[in-house]
Amino acid sequence: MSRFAGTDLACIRGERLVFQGLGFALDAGQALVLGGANGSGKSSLLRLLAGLARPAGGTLSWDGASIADDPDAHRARLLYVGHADPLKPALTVAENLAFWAALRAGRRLADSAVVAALDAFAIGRLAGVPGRYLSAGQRRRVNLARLAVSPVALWLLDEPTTALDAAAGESLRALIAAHRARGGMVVASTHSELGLDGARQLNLDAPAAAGGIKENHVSVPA
Amino acid sequence: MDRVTEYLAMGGYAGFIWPAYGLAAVVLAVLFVASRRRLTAAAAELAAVEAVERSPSGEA
Amino acid sequence: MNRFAAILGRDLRLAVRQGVDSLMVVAFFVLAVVLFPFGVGPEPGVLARIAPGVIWVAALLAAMLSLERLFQADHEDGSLELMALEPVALESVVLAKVAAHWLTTGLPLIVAAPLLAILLNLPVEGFAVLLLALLLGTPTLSLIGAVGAALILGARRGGVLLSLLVLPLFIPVLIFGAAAVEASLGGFPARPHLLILAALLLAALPLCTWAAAGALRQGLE
Amino acid sequence: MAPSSSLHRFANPARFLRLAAVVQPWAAGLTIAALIAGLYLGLIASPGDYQQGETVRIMYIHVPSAWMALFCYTNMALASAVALIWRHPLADVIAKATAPIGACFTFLALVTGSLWGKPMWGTWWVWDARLTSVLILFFLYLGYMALYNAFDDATRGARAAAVLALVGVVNVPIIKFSVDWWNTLHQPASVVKLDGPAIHPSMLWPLLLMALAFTTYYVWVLLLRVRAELIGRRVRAIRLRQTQVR
Repeated sequence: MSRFAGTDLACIRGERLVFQGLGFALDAGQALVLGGANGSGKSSLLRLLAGLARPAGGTLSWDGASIADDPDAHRARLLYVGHADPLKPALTVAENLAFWAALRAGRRLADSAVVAALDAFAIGRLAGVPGRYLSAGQRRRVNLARLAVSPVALWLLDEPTTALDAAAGESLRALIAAHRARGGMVVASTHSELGLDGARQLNLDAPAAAGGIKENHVSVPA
Repeated sequence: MDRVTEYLAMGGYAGFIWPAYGLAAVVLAVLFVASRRRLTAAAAELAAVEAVERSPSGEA
Repeated sequence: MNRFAAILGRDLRLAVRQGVDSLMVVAFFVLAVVLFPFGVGPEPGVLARIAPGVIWVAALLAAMLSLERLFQADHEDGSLELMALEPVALESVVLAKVAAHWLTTGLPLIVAAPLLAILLNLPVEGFAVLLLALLLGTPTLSLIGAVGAALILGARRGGVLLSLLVLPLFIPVLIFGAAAVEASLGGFPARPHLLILAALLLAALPLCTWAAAGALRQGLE
Repeated sequence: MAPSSSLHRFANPARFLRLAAVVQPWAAGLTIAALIAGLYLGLIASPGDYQQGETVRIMYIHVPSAWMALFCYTNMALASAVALIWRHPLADVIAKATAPIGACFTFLALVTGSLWGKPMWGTWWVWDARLTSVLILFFLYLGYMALYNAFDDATRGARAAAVLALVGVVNVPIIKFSVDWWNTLHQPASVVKLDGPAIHPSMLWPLLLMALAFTTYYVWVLLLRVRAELIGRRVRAIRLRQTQVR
């Protein structure tokens, strides 16, 4: 029985039927890569998986139980990285990350843990710098550093590699590999090749009406 | 004839009674006409859009 | 509780670092009140008569000015969406933001009110009740305002819309706030008015928090 | 594959449109009949009041309008609650269609009240609990309509306005009981009372007839506006489909 599965999912954004009849299943340690053209609903699906929006149809289940039964528990086990990098210009990088870590953990984390997470993306040296001086790539690294500071089961990444250079991309891949090794799961939408070995593919371009989008088990070469 | 004018005088309060009735008539009539016109406009637009939908090339 | 403190702490630190915002609110409050003697005439008797109402209306408008940005700033940079995904109830996010708003705008207004009472020649026996009424009234303004701010999230021309939504709901606070001060000036007991203000606050606390959280949840979908 | 049942969001409105087509002529006929009877009784066949004289005839417009103002807002709040909780697409169309009608009735209640107040109390307006709360109701209607149209995405506006409608519903009991709680200049309830109406039947009949006429008028215009809205949604859906990548 898969840990995280979606059956017959339908999504309506505004007044547009984005997709319907979508299904997927994920087990511990696995990764699912969402492909498809712009506007095909990748971000909408990720927002559904995060619980930000309710699916217009179908169910999302975690270990068999529908996530709608206990939304708080579902939120506690996932981290969502969207398009926007929420970084307050007036706060330093460390303060920004410490805030999100404290919100997630429910208590103030030691500064060392925060700096360690920043080091995972090689921006430990920027800890004391106010957010307004950071470049887009650096802001995205701070956002991704949240993945390193708060251990959770499910990562939902919406085009994580945008604005990242090669080195940062490599750090992200290493982090994802370690996460999956610990039994964590990742659902990511991307345009460029994310290079996750053994990742399953879900292409949202299949016409929505024709019987919906089933996950096709294509294993992406390592 | 004076019975009519005397009736219209409304015991001297004509200045308050008839404006009240008049305003009610205007407001309810305008609301009705606006709603009806909105419906006919929507129906016309639907017809136009469906015409475009059915035409083979998809353009009007 | 410490998640509430985390959000409140961050907002207060932001407010301190961008201190100018709450100063501007107080500046508007003072300016709005100072305009009245020019409009109504400097005659002390008239000013004393209208002082409670003028101070309350100016406080109300000042509080409302800073409400539009209550959720807007976090909405624009994605923080609000992330906070909604953290294991913290949206209601406590709203409460933390309302507390931060009150501390950065409501409190400064109360501190500035006596100065303005002097400017408007308000008799001194009205000062204590004015401060007490503002102390009870301004949190309610922040709470009701939070509902409005949550509703207009992402709307076109949010500021104007916020005033249309929120000012009518401010009227009860204004009525009993000004009435409390006038009662104390006229030698009548201000206690009943203050009790009603307290009741409004106790009612607004759960209702507005719940409504604002609901509005945020709809807005973030 | 037919969309699953929980996709009632796309519940086709045909069933409702058929119902509307049946009800509408009845609503129209009833409105006109009740209006003629009400106006005849109210303006011609009923006596003036021994105290107020002829001005009492304004009651036949003022009181039904005030009732409708509250009735429409309650409907709007109920429909908004259904729309928010069960996501029923028809509920928020009904709420949206009700708002302008309610606003018009509230406006009428305020103005005819003032026209009645001048000869009876000597002033056009007094800051009295009942009048102030009805004025707040009028602002709530305007706020609802402004909020509904303040978003580019129609469903976002619908939900925001629905929440406002629920927040504003606390004002309805205040209006209803304002005359009892505060010693207001406004007359306390005299039709719907425990010990039966305190109005002479010759005046009660025109009042009830006008109230009936206003209610059926509300149903009539509501159906017009709901049909227009549903057709508008279908137009938008077709346009969206045309722009969607094939």
